[in-house]
Amino acid sequence: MNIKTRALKKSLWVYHLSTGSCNNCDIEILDCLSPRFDIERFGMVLVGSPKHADVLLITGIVTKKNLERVKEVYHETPKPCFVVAVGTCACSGNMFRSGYNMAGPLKNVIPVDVFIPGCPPGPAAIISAVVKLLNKLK
Amino acid sequence: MKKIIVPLGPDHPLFEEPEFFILHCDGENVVDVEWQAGYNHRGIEKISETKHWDQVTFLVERICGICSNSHPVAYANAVENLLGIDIPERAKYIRTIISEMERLHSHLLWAGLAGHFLGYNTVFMWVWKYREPLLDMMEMLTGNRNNYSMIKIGGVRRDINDEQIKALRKTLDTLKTQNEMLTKVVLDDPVLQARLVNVGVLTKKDIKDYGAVGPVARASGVDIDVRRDNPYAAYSFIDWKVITRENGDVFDKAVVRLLECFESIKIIQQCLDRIENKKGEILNEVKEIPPGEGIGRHEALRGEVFHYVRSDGTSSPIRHKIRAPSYVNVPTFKKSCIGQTISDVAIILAGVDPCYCCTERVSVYDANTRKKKNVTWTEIVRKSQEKTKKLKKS
Amino acid sequence: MKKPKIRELREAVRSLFSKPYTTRFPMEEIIVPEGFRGKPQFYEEGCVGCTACAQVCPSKAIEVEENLDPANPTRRLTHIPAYCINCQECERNCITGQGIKLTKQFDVSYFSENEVNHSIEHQIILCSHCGGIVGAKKHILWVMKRLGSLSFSQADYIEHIQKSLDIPAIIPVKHEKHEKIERDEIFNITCPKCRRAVYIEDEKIHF
Amino acid sequence: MKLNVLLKENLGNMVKKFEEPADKRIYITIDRNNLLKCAEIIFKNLDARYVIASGIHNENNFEMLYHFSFDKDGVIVSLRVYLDKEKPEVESLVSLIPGIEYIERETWEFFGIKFLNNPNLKHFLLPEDWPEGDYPVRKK
Repeated sequence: MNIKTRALKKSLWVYHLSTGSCNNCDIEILDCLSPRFDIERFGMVLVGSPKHADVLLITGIVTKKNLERVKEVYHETPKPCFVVAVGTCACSGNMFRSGYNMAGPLKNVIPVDVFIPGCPPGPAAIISAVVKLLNKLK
Repeated sequence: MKKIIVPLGPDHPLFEEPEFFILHCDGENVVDVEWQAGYNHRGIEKISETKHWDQVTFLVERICGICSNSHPVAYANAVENLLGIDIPERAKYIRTIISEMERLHSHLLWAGLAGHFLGYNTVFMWVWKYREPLLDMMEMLTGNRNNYSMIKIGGVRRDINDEQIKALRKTLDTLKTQNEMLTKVVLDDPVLQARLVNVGVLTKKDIKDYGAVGPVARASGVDIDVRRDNPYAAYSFIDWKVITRENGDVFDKAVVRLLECFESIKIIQQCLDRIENKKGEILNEVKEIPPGEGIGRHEALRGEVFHYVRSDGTSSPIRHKIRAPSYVNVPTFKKSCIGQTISDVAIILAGVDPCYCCTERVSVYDANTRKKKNVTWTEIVRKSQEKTKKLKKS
Repeated sequence: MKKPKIRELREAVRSLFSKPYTTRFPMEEIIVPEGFRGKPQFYEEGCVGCTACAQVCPSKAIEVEENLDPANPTRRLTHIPAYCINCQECERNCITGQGIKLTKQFDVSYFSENEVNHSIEHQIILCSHCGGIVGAKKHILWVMKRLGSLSFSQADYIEHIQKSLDIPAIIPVKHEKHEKIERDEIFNITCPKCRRAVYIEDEKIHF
Repeated sequence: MKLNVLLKENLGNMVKKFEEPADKRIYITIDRNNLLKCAEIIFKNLDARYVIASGIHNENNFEMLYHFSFDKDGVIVSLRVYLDKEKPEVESLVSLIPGIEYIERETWEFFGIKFLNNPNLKHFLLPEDWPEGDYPVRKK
């Protein structure tokens, strides 16, 4: 592990992007910030710009209108960064993968580090996946 | 006149269609709004034509995460309307219970986010704390915190047992006292009044022109509610009332939503009384679906959900039209945003209750110099929060 | 201005003296309730390989692969969590009720797709005439058991019944292949299509 | 007066077919030239609420359904219009109901049904560069 990654994993700043989801995963991500799960106790903060982010949490199938924006957001994020696909839609396209407006799934568009399937994955699943990712880097 | 164009979005997920608002501004004031959508467009109406009738319930459940019971109920209503069948009584009560619990959690979620947008993070934290036991209840009743997969054509998929009823009653009692406190805090806070009263007013005519539904319409004094007008599930057996307000501003929308929570609690408690210590069928099995057409409606959290299905006797619908309530509620921005300041746009937007997520990218374009400056959605929220701070000081 | 502040203060003080609301999750386990819809799992004892689960799955999360090699024909059912929406339809429609069940596992996160896919393999029986699939062996035996005495009317089952009753085969089952379908083919294991052809062919000869 | 009688009286001989397949559901087939007139009677005179419009691609023709809701009676009234298969065109209702603009744009891009006199007929849900003549919800 190089020094950049070591510094990165101290306190992760998270940017959340929805690329055509049903909003459930987004609400569950927001729920991680609420008093019950409170991910701020690990030093994680949800930030408003990809330029400040270490982790991209991406939800939803990638629709054709969103394709360019996903690439743009990934390009703007300082490297190294982690990309987390949250929810079945982001992992594979769910039931919408036969639809005419799908350009994804996410792994075909940008490199993804960890997949969290589930429809939607609960806050507990999201947190334990991030913990798994951090343990893997050790 | 120097006009500034502020694109709001496009990452702004509504149910089917997250929107991209282009605000034409004169200084701080909004003079025109344009709406572009399709960033979340997944082609569900077309995919529905390739799925089995029974599988479509799972598909429509994923139109919107928060309305994940409303769409299946409306769809099941539509197919049952086509078939002309009735569902067992116990199934009706279970459908009502799940629908109302969904309404409770969604209205609380809305109150929290509205608080966050106004810079009242205490409200956000409180409400989301109160909402959590409800989600736990949902997990216990249906097996998941969201996306309940309870509705089946002709009934429901899971039964509720007496132990669960007991736990649910306890949760509702606590929630009621908490909600009472919250309603009082919101209603007589002078700063909130200053921020919300007479902001984003919608008149009765605007409501009619755009066909707006749900709490948005009811806050403007338009007394419509599908649960009462065209009763389905168990709503006709139960005693409850429709909440309306007259002014049509954001404050009234908040009041309608908060008071509806009490009605929901009342409805669930009555339903629980009727099904406790009783047993019964929960499913009226449907074997085949004949050719024909059907319309189903459901009063979702944000208004009327409308489903139209047409069958030709095969195993999947040949046309399935879905109208989510935001499809008609969102265009009312054209009326409510014009003449307001940019810092109020965030809360007017929130007032209609589209499903918004917390982080959004907004770029500010200066129409004259064409110079692009990227700011974030958080900045608009921060602007809104600063205004509240100023008001607090004065 | 003062009144609401006092009320809010009371709530704040109450929170101050109650124990923290935040869970201690990853340090402490979360207990999910009974009936939680987690990741589905195949069970060797219950699954007969009928593929009902794959057919009802709304998001096609169960993949069916068939290997038609005559030496060892197999069918593999693979559950792919990346597609799964935990709707419980597979469990509800399982013909034995024991073949696939939802577990309470909520964390299914993975780094590469193959590490979480979970599969089960079944031996399948091929038609002795055309080589097409008749069904999974366990499935045919399960149907036979369900049919009870009625199953004697089906030639496919005769051999198995004889075996289960421990009697030596009275009718020797032939496994040689004819060019054209013939009457004695009914004693072989044939797929429904060939079986139908046998009977129709048979009628043609006699009438 | 009962709603179905009221509707028949007001629409007069513009009604081609009047169906009530289920309780509280009314489907009225009209000629497409009479659409604006009928919609005006229902929306303005009888004070119905606009719900939505939906396009359907049939084997031999296109079909537009305009759904209106009479909330006091809890009845949904759907105006049915059949359109030509080769050149589907229908009068736009934007002048009457401002909120209908978006569904008309959507139907145009999904089915290729042209709405005459809709000032803003451009892509709404699909990307701007969607190939022309490719209408995704049409039956293949």
